[in-house]
This record gives sequence, structure tokens and C-alpha cells, in this order.
Amino acid sequence: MHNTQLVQAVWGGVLFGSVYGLMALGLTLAWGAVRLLNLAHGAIFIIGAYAAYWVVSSLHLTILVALPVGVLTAALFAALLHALFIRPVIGKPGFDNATLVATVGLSIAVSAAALLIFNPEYKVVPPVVPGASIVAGVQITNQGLLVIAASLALFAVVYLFLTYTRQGMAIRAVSQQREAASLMSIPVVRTYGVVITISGALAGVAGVLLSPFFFLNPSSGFNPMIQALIVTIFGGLGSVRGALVAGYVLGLFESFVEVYLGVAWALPGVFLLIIVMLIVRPNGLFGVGEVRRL
Amino acid sequence: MTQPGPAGPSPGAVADGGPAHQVPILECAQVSKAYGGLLAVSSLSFAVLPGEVYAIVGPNGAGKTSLFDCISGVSRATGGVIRFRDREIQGLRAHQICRLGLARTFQTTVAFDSQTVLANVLVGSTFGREGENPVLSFNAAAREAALDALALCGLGARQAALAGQLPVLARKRLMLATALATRPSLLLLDEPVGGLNPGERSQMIDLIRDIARTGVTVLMIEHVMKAVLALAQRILVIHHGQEIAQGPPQTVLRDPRVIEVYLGALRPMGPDAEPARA
Amino acid sequence: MLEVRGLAAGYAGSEVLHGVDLTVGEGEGVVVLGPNGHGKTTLLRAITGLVSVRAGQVILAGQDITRWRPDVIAAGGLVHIPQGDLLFPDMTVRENLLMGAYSGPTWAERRTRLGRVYRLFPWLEERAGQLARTLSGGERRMLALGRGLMARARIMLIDEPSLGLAPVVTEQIYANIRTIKEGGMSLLLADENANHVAGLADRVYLLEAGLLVREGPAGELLQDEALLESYLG
Amino acid sequence: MSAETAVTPPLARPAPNEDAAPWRRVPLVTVGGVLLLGVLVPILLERLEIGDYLVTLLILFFMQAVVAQSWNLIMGYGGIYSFAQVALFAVGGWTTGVLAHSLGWNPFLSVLFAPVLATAAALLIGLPTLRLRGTYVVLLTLAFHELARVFAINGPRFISGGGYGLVTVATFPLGDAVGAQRNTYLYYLALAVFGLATFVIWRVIHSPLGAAATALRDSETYAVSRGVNQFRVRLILFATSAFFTGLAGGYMTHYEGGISTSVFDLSRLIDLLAMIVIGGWGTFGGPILGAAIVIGLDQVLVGIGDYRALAEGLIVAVIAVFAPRGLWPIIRDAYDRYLGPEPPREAAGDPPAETDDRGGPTGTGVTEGGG
Repeated sequence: MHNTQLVQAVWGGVLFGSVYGLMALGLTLAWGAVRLLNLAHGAIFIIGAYAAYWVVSSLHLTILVALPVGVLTAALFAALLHALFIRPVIGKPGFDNATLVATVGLSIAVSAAALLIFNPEYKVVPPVVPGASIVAGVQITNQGLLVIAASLALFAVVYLFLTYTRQGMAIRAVSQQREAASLMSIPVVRTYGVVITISGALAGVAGVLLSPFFFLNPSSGFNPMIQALIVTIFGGLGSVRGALVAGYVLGLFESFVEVYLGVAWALPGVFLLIIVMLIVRPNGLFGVGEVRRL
Repeated sequence: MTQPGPAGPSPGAVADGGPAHQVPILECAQVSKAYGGLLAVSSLSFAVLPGEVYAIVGPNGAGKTSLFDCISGVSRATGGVIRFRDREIQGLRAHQICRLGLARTFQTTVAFDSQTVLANVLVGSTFGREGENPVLSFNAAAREAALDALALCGLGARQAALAGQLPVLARKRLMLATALATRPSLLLLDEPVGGLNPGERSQMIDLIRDIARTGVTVLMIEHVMKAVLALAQRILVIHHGQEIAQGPPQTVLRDPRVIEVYLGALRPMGPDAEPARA
Repeated sequence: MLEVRGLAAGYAGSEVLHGVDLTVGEGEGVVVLGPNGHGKTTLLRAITGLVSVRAGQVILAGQDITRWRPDVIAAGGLVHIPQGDLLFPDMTVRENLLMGAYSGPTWAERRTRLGRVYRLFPWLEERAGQLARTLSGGERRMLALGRGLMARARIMLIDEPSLGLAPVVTEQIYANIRTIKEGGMSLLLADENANHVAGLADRVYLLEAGLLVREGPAGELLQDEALLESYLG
Repeated sequence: MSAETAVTPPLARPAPNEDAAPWRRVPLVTVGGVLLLGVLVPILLERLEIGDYLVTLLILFFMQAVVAQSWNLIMGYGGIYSFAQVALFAVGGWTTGVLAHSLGWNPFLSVLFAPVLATAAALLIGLPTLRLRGTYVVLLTLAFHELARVFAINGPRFISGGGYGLVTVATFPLGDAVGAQRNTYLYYLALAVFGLATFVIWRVIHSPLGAAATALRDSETYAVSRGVNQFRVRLILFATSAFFTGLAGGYMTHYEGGISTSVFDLSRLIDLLAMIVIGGWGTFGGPILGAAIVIGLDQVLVGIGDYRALAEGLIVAVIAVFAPRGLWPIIRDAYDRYLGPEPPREAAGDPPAETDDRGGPTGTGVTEGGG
């Protein structure tokens, strides 16, 4: 019955692909629009997850309420991050340096805070859609289906938003020529805030939807951060389409390696794939250079 | 092709319009450069003779800087052959080309902003020459070359200033000094008088003339005709990456195609700014 | 329409403008002439808030906009076409134009404004889907002008429209600027090149080393050859 | 036969301005004084009853300062955003741990292999990453950190020691010295490592290699056009930094009698980053000063337990944004203004002014593309 393996590999690949895509979307948006390498993206991910967990476990409300709360909390934190640590250095020469180091510092502070508030044990965030079904011997969870749907939907929403709406075009304008954008009466600083808040909300969605798959603990933001970074760069820095495709390429690759070669080879496999990719196409799939526009 | 004679200050070549038999120091044959479909440089061919000042003229966006990027190795030509002192260089990396004796300046004035003027020039004199580059100490030859370059560019007294805080003209001189510190035999100047006012412009023209007098061959990009006429023995006019005319300035500026495309309403041979017509 | 009093401005460490007074009347065409590097661009960028103003005042239609942010000034009707166009390279011609009409009320009527700009620059409509970075020098300048016209402008500042263009193309650009002026738009032009502004300028200022040294009606100043020769080098 | 266009200007050659030069002669008195102080400290501290505690603190300071200086060398001076420093420290630690523990080598011999293998690992990571722009180096080095951590936890038994690292590694055999006496010997060993590292890093920063690395940081395209071989310079810098990081890792393994997989925790990364950022990014004295402050802070904050990481994370974030030059430049400028012996200008620590903000973190400075 080798096709069970095949179905498992494909299902795993599509699921992983959506998971990685969902995590990378916020990071890609932040990098593409405002050239912010947000290493606190993983921290915002767990903020969303912990907020949802807190609503479910302390307020005893359903996950359907916890999801929006989680997303809003994450978005709020991102807005705060913008106001306190990004705004003062916009347009300054040391922007890259300061934001990189500041986001690393904040991600540590967040995981330390989580440790203090929620203690180190693993927490369980209930899935939004429980239950699963067996197809050709492979367990297809409903939450998995939701994640795939959510990932595709959010990619579409973000893509359409950037391409057709007034605010979306303004974000692209700011990312390409900051000074000219302000001459077009586009409030540059507020646009930075909008982008970073949206990217925070996306991290929050990923946090709440994906936590049922991973156990939630104060440092469980680190791995998604690495995977989001890999997908973002693999897809071409700042290219929304690139992140979507790269997510599925990496997801399928990892899933097939896991099914056919064994779990231990998953991470080294991905690592080698990145090295090969970076040498062959240093600007990523869709990247046209370090400065990839959306 | 024998190795050309010493490209030292051979009096003959500089004076007249470049004798025919002279072996060129730089030769470009059908050089092209495309950026994703947009052909910035389309099969340009020209040659620069040792010791002369050769200018490439054309409006912005005509592909001049792309040509310089290909010659200096900053980016790779998508077609054609570039020979420097009888050796093909279009495949080499920028640092290799510099060490062969070809140094360039940039259109946007750039410097190692966090370092002093002396440190800036020392980078050129230490790493810009062929041969083993020292790792742990600055050898005497490197120090002397740096100080000579500073003296020639009039920066001898400002060694301790931070490059990032220099005014525009001084930064342009510094960029020139770091190039000279590599003791080049061919110097590529990308709009040396761009962004300068008339006073500063004539200072820069005199400086370039002094440099050419030391025997260094100069290949210059410029669209300020005043500087081109003052310095160049031969010019190449390009538009949209294509050659329109080539030769001594006097004949080229009378070429109808040049007038039609480039000079438009300006009287040929006229000074840069024409008195207003009614 | 626009009044500048005792404006001093510059970049970190070096002051470029040392007290400039200048006025642009309703529907008037004013040109600031001066050699390269003497502060023409700094003057325009100081007026639209891109460069910090050290001293002096900028008044737009009676309102003091000296300390306002560039985007607020732009929303107030002061449109600045910057030196070197500063287009959005990876956005299409149409998207660049739409960004010109970003501010609130104008966005609502963007389609009608787009139609007007297409009538003035017909080939812009043919290239609507093309990325700005693939345009030639002259085409970029026209797109920049078109983008400025999309906004509800009370006054337009244009920085060196002839910069880097082959003279043949420059003729077309100035012709377009003339039609804009004939539409009743007040204009403040910064230029190094005197011979194109004849039909445009009602008044001319001469700027040298950050100071306005001469001011007068265009006809009289532009004829004064010796004056031009000394300034434009 | 390269054409010898001797640039013989009619002008007189100006004398080099020592203050402006990247090379710097440190007066022997200062070096001698510092060394003497270092040697005397344990003897003085013995009299205090908390002396032994202070000596162990100093040993910790020496090792942390070595790693912080090494990381600052590539990130602050070279503009290479690598997050592999902790992993290289671990490679050093595990090398000597395995050699001493599994093969029974004498620690003094095995510790020498720690820097060698760490440098080899650095060259391995360096080959693919150093051709790439800043963002990719962050990714690849973070991935290497993760790979090393996973390997250390569930690698073969003699490496992972069942997932907790090597717990019973022989310490330095110092005859029968014990207690404070042994601590003093360990102190001198640590001082030697710290002294060697500091001296080499000072020499590198004030050498052509250092000038080339900073040139690449300020503007990669401009430096390459002046003959700087970007790959070679960055690889040597990366290897030098890894050498001393590995050496410190090796020393700590034998000092603590083992190395645990907790070395990979993020808190270690933030400690080091805090030292560089608080001390002074891209300056010589910054990481040393930063190491002293962070270790001092740790002792003071030990009371607040888990809040330490929280406090440190926030402090790093605040200083990175609001005081990017860190404390060292402030102290150095004050020192120059009032005491004056030290030359006024060191390679300025503040982040370079990027002429073109499109470049990656290392800032390419010059626009590519059509002219």
C-alpha cells in the first residue's frame, strides 16, 4: 500500500506548505514594504497563541472568540513595536542595524515574559475545527484543512489588497520611493505603522491556528521564526507570490524527505536545500535582487 | 599583439589626435549590457590610446554608467569583448581588474564614511596594486602612494577628517585620490564635474589635466560640454546605448546626427548655456 | 499664492540657503535660475518640508506651512515634481498616476482626473500597463508631470524639468508645462537652463550661493546676456 | 611587465598624520600597566574573603569578553550579520570535551583542538554565506545554530550524552592545587586567553585587513573597486573570530567540567548581543566594557531570577534604537577631552551612513543598474 505513503507525503507537504506560507506572509510583507527584518515575528506569533490560550483557559470562552482576541493582541503588540522602536529610526542610516538588534532583544523579552506569566509547561490551544477523517489510511485533520484554506485565503486577500486598494498601493509606493510617496501626500510614518500592524496580525493568525499542531511554550516562537525566514528568503525577499510558492516547495520537500528518508533528515535536508538555492539563485525564486518590491 | 610600450608619459601620443599605429590601452568590441530586456548598452565598439583623454558624451540614461560598470567589473557585460592592455577582462571580478591598473570613480560620490581621509586612500594604495597584499602592516610603498595621491588631489592637510563629513567637492577629490593611490595606468572618471558650481568645476578640470599630464590615460563620462571640450582629445557620442559618432570634438560636434539627437537647439561649438533666443 | 520670507535651510552641518524671500502670485509663472549646486533644489525641498527649515517662514495661500510634514503640505495643494522624477519604478504608469491622487477627496474623482491627464499626454494611456522603470528619460519626465497633475494642485513646484534630457525632448516637456500654465496653474520652476523658460516665466529670480541676488520681470532679465553668462558658467 | 607609471608629483609628499592613520602604536606603558594589574589582581583579592568569588567572576568576564569581541569583530567591524557565534563556541567546547572525555586526552592538549575545529566549522559556514548579502547570512548562520543544537541534543551518545551534553569532562590537571590556589591558576590561564585574543583583535582592527573589512562594511562595491578581495577578507575575519570563540568554548568546557546543550539557549545569544550593543557596536573597547557591565548586571539582578532575560532584552532593544553608538564612544570621547593621551580618533563606532538605503544590512552604498 505504498500510495498511503504518497498521500501522506502530499498531505504533509500541502499542510506544511500552508503552515510555512502563513508564517512567512507577515514577515515578507514587513520586509518588502518597509525593509524591516522583523526577528520578533516569532515572538508576535506566540503572543497571539498565548492570548488565545488565556481566553480559552481562563475566561473559558470558545476558540471562536479566542481567535480574534489572539489576532488583535498580536496586532496591538506590533503597533506598539512600531511606535516605540521603528518610528524613531525611519529614514535614518542605522535603520537596518537598529531594527535587527531591537527585534532580537524584544523577542527574548517576550519569551521571558511568557515564561513568567504562563510558566514553562507546554500549553494546548484547542483547534478551531476539531475532528479528522481518514483518507487512504492517512489522517486528514479538519484543522489542517482550515489552515490550508486560511493560508490561501490570506495570501489572496493580501495580494488583492496590495494590488488594487488605495492603502495597498500606498504601501507599495512607500516601499519603492519613500520621499516621492510623501510628496504624493502619503503619510509615510503612518504607512509603516499600518504595514507592521498588519504583519503582526498575520503572525497572530498563524499563532492561533498553528499552535494546536505544535505544543505552545515560551520559546516555541523560535522555530516558526526560522522557517518563516527560510520561506521569505527562498521566495525572494519581499515577494508575496514568492513566499506562497516557496512555502509549498519547502513544505513538499520536507514532507517527502520525512516520509521517504525519515524524520531525522528533515531539518538537515531543508538546510542543504537552502544552501544550494542561495548559491544557484541568490535572490530567491522571485527575487530580483536584495530590493525586491511587492 | 605584443605587449604595448610603457604607457608612461609618452609625449607623442598626448599631443596630436592620437596616431593610428599606437596600440590601444583599452579596447571595447561590441560590448552590450541588458537589464532584464532593457538594453542599456548595445554593441559599443571603441578604443582608447595610452596617455590620451577620451570622453564619452550623452544625456542621462544613455547607458554610460552601465558601460563603466562592465569595464570595471562591478557588473558583467552581457555581450562583447573588453581588452585592457591586451588582456580580456570582461570576465574578471572588480578587485582583479583594479589590481591590473584600472581604477574608476562613481557618479554618486561615495567614500568609506566611517574612516578618515588617510585611511580611505590607504585602502586603495594597499589593495589596489598587483602583487601580495599585506595583511598585518601597511608597507612603505602603500603609505607613500597614499600620501602622493593626497598631495596631488590637494587633501594633504585634511588627512584626519572623517570622509562622511566632507563637503561634495572634497569627497570627489577623495574618491579621485583613492583611485590614484592604486597607481592606475587607466583612470575611469564618471561625471567628474557633475553637481559642482562653475568655480569648483574649473578646479576639477585643472586637477584632471594635472593627472593626465602624469601619464595616466583618462576615460571620462561627462555631459557638461565645457569640461569635455577643455580636456578630451577624442570623444564618443552615444544615445540610448548606441554609438552616434566618434572622433576629435571639433569634427564630432558638427556631425548632423549628433546635433539632431543630442545638441538640439544649441548652436554647435557654442558654450554650454546659450543666450536666450527671443 | 506662495510666499517665502527669510528662509534658511540646509543639511547636517552645512547651511545652503541663507535667508531667501520669494513670492508666487495667483496663476503666475516664476522661475528660479542659478548654477548647479547653489541651493535651487534645496529651496524647493525646504518649501515642501523634505529639508528642515532653520529660519524663516513658508506661507501657502495665507497659511503658515513652515513646520508641516511633506504629506500634509502636499495634501494642502502644493505639488512638487522632484528633481530626477522619483517615480515608483516597479509600479505601472497608471498606478504611478493614481498615487498622485492619493489624498482623500481627490481619490474619489480619480477616474475623471486620469481622463484629463490622458488627454494632455495621450501616449501615457497607451503605456498605462507598463512598469515605470522601463520608460525612457523623456517619458519618465512626462509621467512625473502627469502624476503631479492628478492632485488638486493650487501651485506646482517643478525642479529642473530639462535635467538629463536630450534637448529635442526638452522642447516637448517645456511645451507641456506651458499648456499647464495656460490652464491657470501657478508655477515655481527651478532651472539651470535659461533658454527654455522664455514663454513660461512672468518673473525670474537669480539664485547664487544660497541667496537671491536679482529679481525682475522675465523679459528684462533674460535679455541680459552678460548676467546669464556669469551665472550659468 | 606592469607599466610603472610612477606618480611623481611635483608637490612635496606630506607627512602622514598619525592620528588619522588606521595603524596605531599603543604606548608600551599602557600595555605593561594593564598586564601587571591583571597579574596582581588575584594576589590582592586573596586577602578579601569574597576574593575567590571575585576571581571566578573575572574568569567568566574574560571568556565572555573574548566571545563578545570576536563577534563584534565580524558584525561590528566587518558588517557580517552572523548568528553562528554561540554554535562556534559549542563546536570548540564539544571538540575538547569529546577528545578529553571519550579519548582520554590531556585537557591541555585537547583544548588546542577546540579553536582549530571551530575555525574549520567557520570556514565551512563561511564558504556559502560570505558571498551573500546580510539577510542571507543571518538566515544561514541561524540555521547552522539550529542544526548544531539538534545534532548536539540527539546526535550519537558520545556527543549528546543522552541529550544533556557532556557532563563529566576532565578539568585542567593542575597538580594537587585545590580551592583558591587552583582558581588562581585557572585565572592566569583565562587571562592568557583573554590577553591573546584582545591583542590579536587589536592588531587585526588596526591592520590593512581591518581597514578592508570596515571598507566593505561602509560600501561593498566601492571597496571591491579599490582591489579589496571581499571573499578573502571576510573569510579571514570569520576564521579569526571563530578561532578565539572556539578557544573560549574549549576553556569553559574544562573549567566547568562539562558542556550542556543549554549553551544553545537564546538567552546566551542575547547576553552576547547585549554586551556588544551596550558596550559599543563596531568599536574596540565596546565589547570588553559591555561584558563587564552585563556580568555586573547579572550579579545585581540575580535576585530577580527570570526577570533578568526580560530586562536584558528590553535594555538591548532600547539602546539599539536610542543610543546606537553604545557607551564606549561616550567614555572614550570624555577620556580624550579631559585626559587626552589617547589619540582623538578611533574608527568611529556609529553605524555607517548608507548613501543608498536600498542596500542590504551591509549597505552596498552604490547603485547598480542602468546609467
